[in-house]
Amino acid sequence: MEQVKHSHPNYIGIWVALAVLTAVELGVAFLPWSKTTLILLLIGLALWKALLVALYFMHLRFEPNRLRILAIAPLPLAVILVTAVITEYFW
Amino acid sequence: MASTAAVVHEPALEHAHADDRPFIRKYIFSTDHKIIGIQFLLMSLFFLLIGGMLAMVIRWQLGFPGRAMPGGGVLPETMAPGGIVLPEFYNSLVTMHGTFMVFFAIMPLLVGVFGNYLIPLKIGAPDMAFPRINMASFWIAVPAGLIMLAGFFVEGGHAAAGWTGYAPLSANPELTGVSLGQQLWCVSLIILGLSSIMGSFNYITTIINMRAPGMIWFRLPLSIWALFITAILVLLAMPILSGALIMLLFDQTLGTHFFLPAQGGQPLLWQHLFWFFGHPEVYILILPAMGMVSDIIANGSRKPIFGYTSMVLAIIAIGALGWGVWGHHMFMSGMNPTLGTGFMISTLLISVPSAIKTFNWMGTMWGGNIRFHVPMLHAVAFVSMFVIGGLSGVFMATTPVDIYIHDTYFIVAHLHYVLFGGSLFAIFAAVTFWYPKMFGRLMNPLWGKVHFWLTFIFFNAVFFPMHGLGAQGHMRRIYDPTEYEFLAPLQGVNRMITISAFLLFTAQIIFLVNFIAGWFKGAKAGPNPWQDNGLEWATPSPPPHGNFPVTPHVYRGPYEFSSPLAVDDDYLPQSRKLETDREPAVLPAGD
Amino acid sequence: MAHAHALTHDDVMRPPAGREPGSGVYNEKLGMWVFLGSEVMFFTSLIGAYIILRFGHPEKWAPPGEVLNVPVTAVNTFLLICSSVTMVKAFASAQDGNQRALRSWLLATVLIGASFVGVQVYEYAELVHKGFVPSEGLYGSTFFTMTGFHGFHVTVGVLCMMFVTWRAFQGKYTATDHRGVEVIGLYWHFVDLVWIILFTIVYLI
Amino acid sequence: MSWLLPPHASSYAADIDWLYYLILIITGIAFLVVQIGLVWFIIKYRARPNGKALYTHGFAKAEWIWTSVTAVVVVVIGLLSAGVWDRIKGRDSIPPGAIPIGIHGKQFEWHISYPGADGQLGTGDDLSIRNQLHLPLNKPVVATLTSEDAIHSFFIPAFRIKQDAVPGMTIRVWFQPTDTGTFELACAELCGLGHYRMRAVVTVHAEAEYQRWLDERGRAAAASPTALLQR
Ligand code: HEA
Ligand code: HEA
Ligand code: CUA
Ligand SMILES: [Cu+2]
Repeated sequence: MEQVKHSHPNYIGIWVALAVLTAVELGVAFLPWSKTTLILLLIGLALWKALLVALYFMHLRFEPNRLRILAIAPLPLAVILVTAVITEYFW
Repeated sequence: MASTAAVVHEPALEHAHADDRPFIRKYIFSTDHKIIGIQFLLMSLFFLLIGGMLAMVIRWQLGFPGRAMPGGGVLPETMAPGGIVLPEFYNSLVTMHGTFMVFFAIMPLLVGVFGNYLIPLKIGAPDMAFPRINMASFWIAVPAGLIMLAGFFVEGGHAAAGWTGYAPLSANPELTGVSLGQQLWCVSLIILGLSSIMGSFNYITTIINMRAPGMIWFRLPLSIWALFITAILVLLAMPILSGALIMLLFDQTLGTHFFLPAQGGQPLLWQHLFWFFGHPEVYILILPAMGMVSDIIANGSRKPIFGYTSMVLAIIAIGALGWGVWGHHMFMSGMNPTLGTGFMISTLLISVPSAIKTFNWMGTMWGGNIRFHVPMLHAVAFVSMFVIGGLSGVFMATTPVDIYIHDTYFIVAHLHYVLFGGSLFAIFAAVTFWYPKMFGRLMNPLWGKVHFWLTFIFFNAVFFPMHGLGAQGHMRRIYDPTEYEFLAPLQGVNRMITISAFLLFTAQIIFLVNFIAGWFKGAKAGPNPWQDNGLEWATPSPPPHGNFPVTPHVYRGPYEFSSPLAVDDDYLPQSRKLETDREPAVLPAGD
Repeated sequence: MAHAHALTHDDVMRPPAGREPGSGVYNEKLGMWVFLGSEVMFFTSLIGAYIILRFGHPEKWAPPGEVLNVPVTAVNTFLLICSSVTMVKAFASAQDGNQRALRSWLLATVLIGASFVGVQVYEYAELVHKGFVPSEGLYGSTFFTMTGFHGFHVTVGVLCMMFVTWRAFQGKYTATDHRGVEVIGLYWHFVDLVWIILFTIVYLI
Repeated sequence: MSWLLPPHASSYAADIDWLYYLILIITGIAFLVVQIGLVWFIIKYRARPNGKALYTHGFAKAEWIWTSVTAVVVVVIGLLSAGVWDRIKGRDSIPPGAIPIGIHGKQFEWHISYPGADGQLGTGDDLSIRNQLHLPLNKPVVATLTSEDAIHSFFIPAFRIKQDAVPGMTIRVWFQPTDTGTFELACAELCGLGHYRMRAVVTVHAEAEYQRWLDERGRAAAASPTALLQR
């Protein structure tokens, strides 16, 4: 297993960032802007948070590349499925 | 001590056999991958038999519509009063025939049995990475099967919306009169999905992390490559089905509206989800077959596999492309036609890796010194039959032609050529090939050949004419073809098919008897009856608990038949060290 | 070179005496990551169905905050984020071999996780009381299915976490071997990650 | 049973049949190559006493040949098909001026509506008949497919046309009969216990005769509006 002495990432900092981003989301969601803008903004914020969790809490940042590739491998499939079916509404 | 010779010395074997666990931990709730593999084998052969019996009832009705089935009188009034099959029972029959064959026979046979049995043995590991999860995966599959069987005996009969369970037929009980049966169908498949997922992440971890020293990726047997890619497909496809089934189950029980149009739900969404799972699923049902056939053909031809690297790449390509073609089942569904064109092209492209596989198998046989043992017969038949099924796939992939042949017997012919001619022939090959490893005894080769030839002949007699029926426009899933004038002239063919199907089924009894008799009476096999190179043959038959008395080291690829380096044999096991071989670098135990 | 000896059952459960370098991480961790791939696809089917259905009939969804209780859920979201940080703290303590800290952080995680489930049950009860049920059109169907299966995952996580905590109290995790803590942590953060997505697309959009 | 396709009776059926036979020839060649090859190898390379197999791991050149030939062949098949598909089902494929007909699937029958004097569907003067599809010769027809309950599939083998009717969706599909006579309309998608008998008769008339039939039926319907649906 790993060696004993570790320097840990700043977990509390990530926690604060997540909390702040959540607050921002709550603020944004009720702004009187166009629906599309809101959706794009909110999804952007959500992905940012998700990325923080994956990189630091799940320590993907510190893993070998092989594992990182494995972790994101299913995502293209999810995108393929949803985009293909959505085109249904554009014909 | 330092001996890494292929055949281990007898005293060590005696020791390795000493296994102190009580019977129930050894044979029932066993964590040994070999026992679990055999448990899966018995379970799925049972379901294969059930699926075959359902097929016989289907065939009776199609060959002799409206006539009382001999012996059908034992069936309850709600299914076949006086032995005459009812239309609603016919729909359940077709549904359950497809369901049992796909999910409870072929898939567990390929993935459950050979995934379990072969992976640790062939990569030189003592067991799976997670033996307990492995055990759970079998003991979860059993209740799934029992729930599926129970559906026949509930009020309203069993699921009757086809194995594809198209909504809204499956979602709204009023349309079929089946409510509980359809729910049990969902529940059973959700549970089975969990079992398959548990199995597959176990396989993936095992193959990545537990290979013996020297077993680098490009020395893996093709069967292991195929099982690896298959496990990835199972891992990523099964949960899509589970999610879809959960939504379907909620539509049936909680009154949700996912697939019911009245409140804006979308019937086509079910089809998209089902086939996004379903097409990878059919490759789940063929890739392991291809892998094992590759091993067997190389063995039978006594030649290295032709183009190993491109065989591996073809497996990967089939697995990858398989995610982008699901829409070819939906050309007539009202899906966006432009999308249809895209799916047509991607589907056609899958012919390319399939061609690589086909011609490389032929290339392997070319120039060989072919031994026609029973596994080899089945393996060659696999190539021949799979190609017929694959080529008929090209007709259906072509959108304009599919307009006409979609949902006709042309499809039925295709799917049986790939699933029976392909997967099942490969399973017969694999069972007969690894049977001596599993049970330490050989199946009778003479009866094996009789079984092979009868199966081969009657299989073609049953399913080849179905292409013709399809070309005449004969729809599938119809209870009584004589309702239509344009089908009436085809009734003679239907009857001929039915009679051949009965003979086909009868021929399978030979296999059943041979299988059981071999267990008790078969000739002792010895560790390596086929003179093969794989690691599993370097340990006794059946292998002891822990598989290898000494962790084997691997010095070469799995197909070094007729190598000039092997002086007096025409094979060179992966673990036999020659003077010129260097020791592989060993990772220390523990990490 | 390995010594030929009789294997007992326990030997079999141990990694082989030597092997090819694989993924570079130990089995349990690799297995969990692979399993999470499967979970991604499971949530893809539910969330994908939601996106597709909503695209088809956007008018069937109420604006944010009208039916669903956003303030309560926001608090709940915060709870889950907190539980993620306590979890990762537990992992860090395990790495440092600090048993006391490990136990307290794990306990905290269990408690916060359980309260998340509690709040969700309260939320459901209130919604049902208001007449918002799964059979309530596409909105109800997708809402309850997605959040329900997320809640189910949290519940399973809490149960497993209790088991890990129990083992931590027995002192089973050392600075050199704390696989259980790391593996359950991965699962836990994943469930948190899914909630981050769900919270946004279900409650705020 | 004939191995050829049955006679066809619609404008684009010939294109479909042509593609079918083209693929039959191409796959037929592939089929023969593989099967003859297998049989030949089985005989030629069967185990001989003291025989020795050739020790080779393959030839890249041979592999390139069969890979690229297959790739080219399937791409050509795809390109040829894409055009035909677009003409039959493409989004702009419906010929202008096609006669509209409403086809409503219902467990287990087809409700077929014809436009009244105004030539439009859904205007109140429509004529609805159960399980009888009457069509004029050589006129493009556009069918609007809907369904009441389960998914049904509108299939006229002689016209080589098939299209699912999905509840909640309205799907349009066109065809043009090129032969007079009667044909059968089948349901090709499992839709419940009566799926196998969800059959209708298609009658193609010469144009004048079609008008006469329509008028006659229209008058009868005006006299007794429900009689026709109940047959
Ligand atoms: C093991 C299972 C398996 C396999 C491997 C395949 C393989 C293929 N399948 Fe099949 N398929 C099924 C199982 C399988 N299928 C099932 C069960 C159904 C029905 C589901 C249902 O509705 O109930 C189905 C249905 C199905 C459809 C839907 C038909 C419809 O409902 O209208 C289509 C359409 O494109 C299709 C296409 C293909 C193609 C192109 C391949 C390709 O992968 C085949 C590729 C192989 C070859 C092409 C042969 C080898 C190549 C050569 C010898 C080179 C020369 C070739 C050329 C020049 C072309 N299949
Ligand atoms: C692998 C899959 C598989 C297999 C092997 C079979 C085997 C057979 N199938 Fe199957 N079939 C399907 C998969 C399969 N089928 C699917 C997916 C469908 C579509 C369902 C749907 O439309 O929803 C279908 C549909 C289908 C139809 C169309 C029904 C319709 O549309 O109305 C017909 C009709 O003839 C048919 C016939 C047969 C016959 C005669 C056999 C025979 O080959 C059966 C022969 C008997 C056996 C293979 C059993 C042998 C038993 C053993 C070897 C056990 C030995 C036991 C021990 C040693 C313990 N099948
Ligand atoms: Cu309507 Cu089948
Ligand atoms: Cu497919």
